[in-house]
Amino acid sequence: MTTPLFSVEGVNVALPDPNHKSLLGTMPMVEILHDIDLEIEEGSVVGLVGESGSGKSTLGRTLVRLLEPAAGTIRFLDTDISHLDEQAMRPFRRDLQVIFQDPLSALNPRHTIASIIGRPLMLHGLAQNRRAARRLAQEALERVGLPTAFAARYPHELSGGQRQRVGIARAIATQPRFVLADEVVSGLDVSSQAQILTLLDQLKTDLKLTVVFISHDLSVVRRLCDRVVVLRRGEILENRPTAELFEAPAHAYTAELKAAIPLPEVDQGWLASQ
Amino acid sequence: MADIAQTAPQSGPAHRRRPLPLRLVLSGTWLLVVLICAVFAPFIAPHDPLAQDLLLERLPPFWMAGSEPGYYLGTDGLGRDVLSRIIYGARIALTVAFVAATAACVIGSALGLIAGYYRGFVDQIVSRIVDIWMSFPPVLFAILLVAVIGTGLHSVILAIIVIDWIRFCRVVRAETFVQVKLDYVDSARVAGFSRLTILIREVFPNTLPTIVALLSLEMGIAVIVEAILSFVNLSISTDDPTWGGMIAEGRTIIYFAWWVLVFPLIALFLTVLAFGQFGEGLKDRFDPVLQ
Amino acid sequence: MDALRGILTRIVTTAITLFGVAVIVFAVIRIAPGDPIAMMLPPGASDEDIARLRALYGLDKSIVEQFFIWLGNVLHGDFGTSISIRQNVLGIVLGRLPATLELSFLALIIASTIGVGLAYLATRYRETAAEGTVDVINGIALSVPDFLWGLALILTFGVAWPIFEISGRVSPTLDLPFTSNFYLLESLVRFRFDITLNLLSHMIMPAIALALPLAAVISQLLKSSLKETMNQDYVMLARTKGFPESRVIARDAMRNAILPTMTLTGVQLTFLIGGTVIIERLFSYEGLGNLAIDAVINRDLPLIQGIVLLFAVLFVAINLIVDLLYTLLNPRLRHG
Amino acid sequence: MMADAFLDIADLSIVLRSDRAHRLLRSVDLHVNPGEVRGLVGESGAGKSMIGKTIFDILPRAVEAVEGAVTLGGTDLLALSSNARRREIAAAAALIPQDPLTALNPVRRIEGQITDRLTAILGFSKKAARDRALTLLEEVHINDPERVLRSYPHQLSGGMRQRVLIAAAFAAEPKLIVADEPTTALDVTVQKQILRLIAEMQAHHGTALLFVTHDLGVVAKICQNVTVLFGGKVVEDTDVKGLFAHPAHPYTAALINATPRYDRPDQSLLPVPADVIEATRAEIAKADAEWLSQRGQTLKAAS
Repeated sequence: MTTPLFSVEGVNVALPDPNHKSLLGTMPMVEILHDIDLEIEEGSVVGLVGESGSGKSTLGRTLVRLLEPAAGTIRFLDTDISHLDEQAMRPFRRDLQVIFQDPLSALNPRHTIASIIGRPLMLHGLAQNRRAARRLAQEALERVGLPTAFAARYPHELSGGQRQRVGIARAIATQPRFVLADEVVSGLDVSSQAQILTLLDQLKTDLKLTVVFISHDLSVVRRLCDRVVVLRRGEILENRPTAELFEAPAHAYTAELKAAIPLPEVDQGWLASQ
Repeated sequence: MADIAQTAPQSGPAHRRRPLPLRLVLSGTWLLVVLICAVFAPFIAPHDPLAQDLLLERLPPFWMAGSEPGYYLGTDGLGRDVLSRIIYGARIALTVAFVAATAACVIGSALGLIAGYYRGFVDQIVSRIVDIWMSFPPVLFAILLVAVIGTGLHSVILAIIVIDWIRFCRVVRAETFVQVKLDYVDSARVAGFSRLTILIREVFPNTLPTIVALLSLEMGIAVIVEAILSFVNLSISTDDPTWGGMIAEGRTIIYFAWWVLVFPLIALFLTVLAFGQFGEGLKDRFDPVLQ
Repeated sequence: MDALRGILTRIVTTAITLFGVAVIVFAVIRIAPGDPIAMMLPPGASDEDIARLRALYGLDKSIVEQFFIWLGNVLHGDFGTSISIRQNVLGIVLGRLPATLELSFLALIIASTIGVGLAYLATRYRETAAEGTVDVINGIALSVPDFLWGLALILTFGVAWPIFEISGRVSPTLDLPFTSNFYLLESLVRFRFDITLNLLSHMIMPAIALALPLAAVISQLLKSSLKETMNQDYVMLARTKGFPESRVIARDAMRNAILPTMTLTGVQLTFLIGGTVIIERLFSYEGLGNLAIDAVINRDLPLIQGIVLLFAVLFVAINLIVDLLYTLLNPRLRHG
Repeated sequence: MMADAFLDIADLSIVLRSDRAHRLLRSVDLHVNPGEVRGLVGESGAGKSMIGKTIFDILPRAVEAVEGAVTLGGTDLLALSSNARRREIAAAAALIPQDPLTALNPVRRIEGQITDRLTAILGFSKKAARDRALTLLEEVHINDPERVLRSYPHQLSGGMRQRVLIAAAFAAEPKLIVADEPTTALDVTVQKQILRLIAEMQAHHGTALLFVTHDLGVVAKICQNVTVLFGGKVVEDTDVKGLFAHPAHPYTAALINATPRYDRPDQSLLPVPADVIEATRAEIAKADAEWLSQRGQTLKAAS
């Protein structure tokens, strides 16, 4: 048996409660995730699905250590990264990339696309100088279907779909082993959605990526993922191969989620059905 | 392959040139005039600003009856040329403006960035200091400080720095709070940059428009504080030509020689206004997203 | 529970702030060059006189001891005796406070009226020349401070067209039948409107000078807050209900927009009161600020301390009140 | 059929005031008959919300309707003065907005937000309006309507707030309800409940419903007829069965194929082919050119 890329054991995550602001000092903490166990095989695409408040984004952010777990361990291959500090995490950063939901907020408006994609490459020694970084950035842009001339542009000069592609280009430029895709298509139109998903599908095969794909939309997950993890109120309800989960949901909540999706076909009885 | 994404929403060239806004042009021009006056005062001023001539006291400006040729804006109660004193006064005004505002800006912005970014203990301390500072009326604070450390150009500058760094600190701290919540900061963390690098390279440039606007505004405020200190006789020596000092003198003889008050007041008014407008204009100009 | 914790932390920070203020005031005064005792004595006083006075003022003790002695006195309301006026500091200061409060209050009313009015106009007639005009007015009023407005007003309505009085609080020839120093208030209560008019004629220009920058701040904040609110769904929904635009702004947008404006106005109000220092000087208005400058010029340390501390307490109180008001007016906070 | 349409938008063109040759809506025709449920579908920028704003006369000042007619229950709206138009619209139509979290005024109690139109415009007494509000809240299955009326919005959950908004929309018994993406901000399970509720209320009151959405799945479940927009132009106007069985326009067909569906992972989420987009754009460009050549002179004269 091979070691999984990620193994998560008994992880709890608590965040400050934004609903109870005190005028200063510490905010009370609320537990967002309870006792999460999860293994992610190298090369797999795992969907994290749940409604708002399920903790799916929190789980994703904890995996890449944007958040620190309050309890439990997160192993990346053989290393326990649960409590590594900023400096100790740095060698792993190259391998753990994130594509954010809102690319306008995730791309610094003050930097050019070349700099946004290229500077992390210099940090991790993938490019020795600006010139090399720029060349690699252009390659990454080509890979995501954008013209290399975009390297000289600023984020606000692009459209929503293009910005999301830049977000993807930045994530794959460091040749990571793992990419977290956090609701990457939920802000996009149906037609851009399809393009971005097709691109992700192709990249994961070409680059042999392991992907965790966070979405509130079961239909989208179905297309892309090998496994689906269903979360509700900070707990994992199901974690099964995609086809199996869709054929026979083990948990009533999963069945309810599935039944609530309106398929694009006329069905008189759907509204009345539970 | 199909790609709607390839067509950019705006088809114009990547870097469109916007025409300079009117207020930037107007305020910039005036500030340039003041700067030239300050630098080349000895060549521009028609008279020695300190030369008293009691035979020529309270001469009216050139268009009024009783004016003397060469004394365009009249003379003050000691017969000193008003125009020359205004031109020399620009020197002190601008010196105070640049030195005091820049120093307050550097100290205040740095603390604001650090407090806003690192939060926690540092922020608590900075916030308390800000609270304490905010409990003093700034003008009284300035007057008190200068009275305590003694008058003179250095004291005035020092007093402004000690009091007004807080202005930058508050605004920059609040702006940093806003910026830190944006995903580009998390993106940089994912890339593996250190917190200091993220603060300097990612967050700081996004607070720059705010800082620059505030810096320009602060220069105007510094000019005013100097004028106020001169007005209450606490700035530079009373002989030295300062706008505030002229205004103080003009206030006492307002019914006999209004021009002694009016002309330095106009200079002060326009300069302060120009600094404010220049800053706002620059802010808009600096904003990459604003079109 | 949360509300209680909030109030507690607020009290603690307020205490810290006030203590800090006390330390700074004490420190600034003690680093003043020159011996304060020397300034109190007539020339040619003997060394023994000096030593006696030192002991009397506690100046022979260590600086920390001096601070706590001083702080203890202050907390008991003992601010010492003014050197220049030779009276109890607290009495002098409290006697002057009403003049400054009335001026500030008048300025606040003017500022709020102008500020809210301009913001309303700019919103009602947005994207027209009216909005542009309001922006220009705001821009000018924001960058020019009260001191300059005061001078400009003196020149226009005091000298060129002498409509208003340019100096003092009330004409010295008037006979004042008042028992308190709240002249404006008392003249209203006693129906002495002749005195009210005379007071206003003295106060109106300094009040406007103080009000203009604040009016611009209120107008600008409220305008941008209204702009945001006007794009909210509930405002759009109110429009679809058939209400005229003026009612939509007044009933649906204004209340929401005023809340965030109010929190920021608290700080700005302290700036306004701080501005009275120089404006009172400019208009020879017999308030606290004018007194403060006299005290500094006369090196009257006890009086300076008293005035600065009073201002600080006033400012801290204003911020506290604004916070409380905000909580009271915001249903989200009121109902936890 | 068109003669008795309750909402009749004919040949509506909307332009930017700053560039009157630039059309945001391109000669749009849209009809909603009494009691009909019509879907209005398009991607962002297609002009769906612009149509909704035109109906309620809340267009932003930067744009202007230059030609066409909007008739509501036989009244030509564009012929009325601004205040009369708003009153007319308010009596005949109501809006269910997109985001329940932002569509209720946070500083006002729920009661006023349901009844204000009744008391202020339709002359209800306070008591009558309150009774009506209570009935409506019961209709939308709210258990303790009394408490809800007294509440502030933040005291209610998202699904609850959307119910309140639906109740408020039906308050004045309008003949037409425009639902502007009313479920986009909701979780799927809540979305289904709300869709069911809207359908129920629509059937009960016999109201015409214009359902604006980007989601073809929702259209399939709730609408009878559908209008598809692309770039401010109507590309398809058909009944919902026909839409999915044999879409007339290639863009519509491509849109259906791009819509995700879990039951056919390999035949859904297909990118819209570039030639379809190109062809549709060319169509629009051609229509624009014709329109400009006919109206170019008048436009210039007007600006």
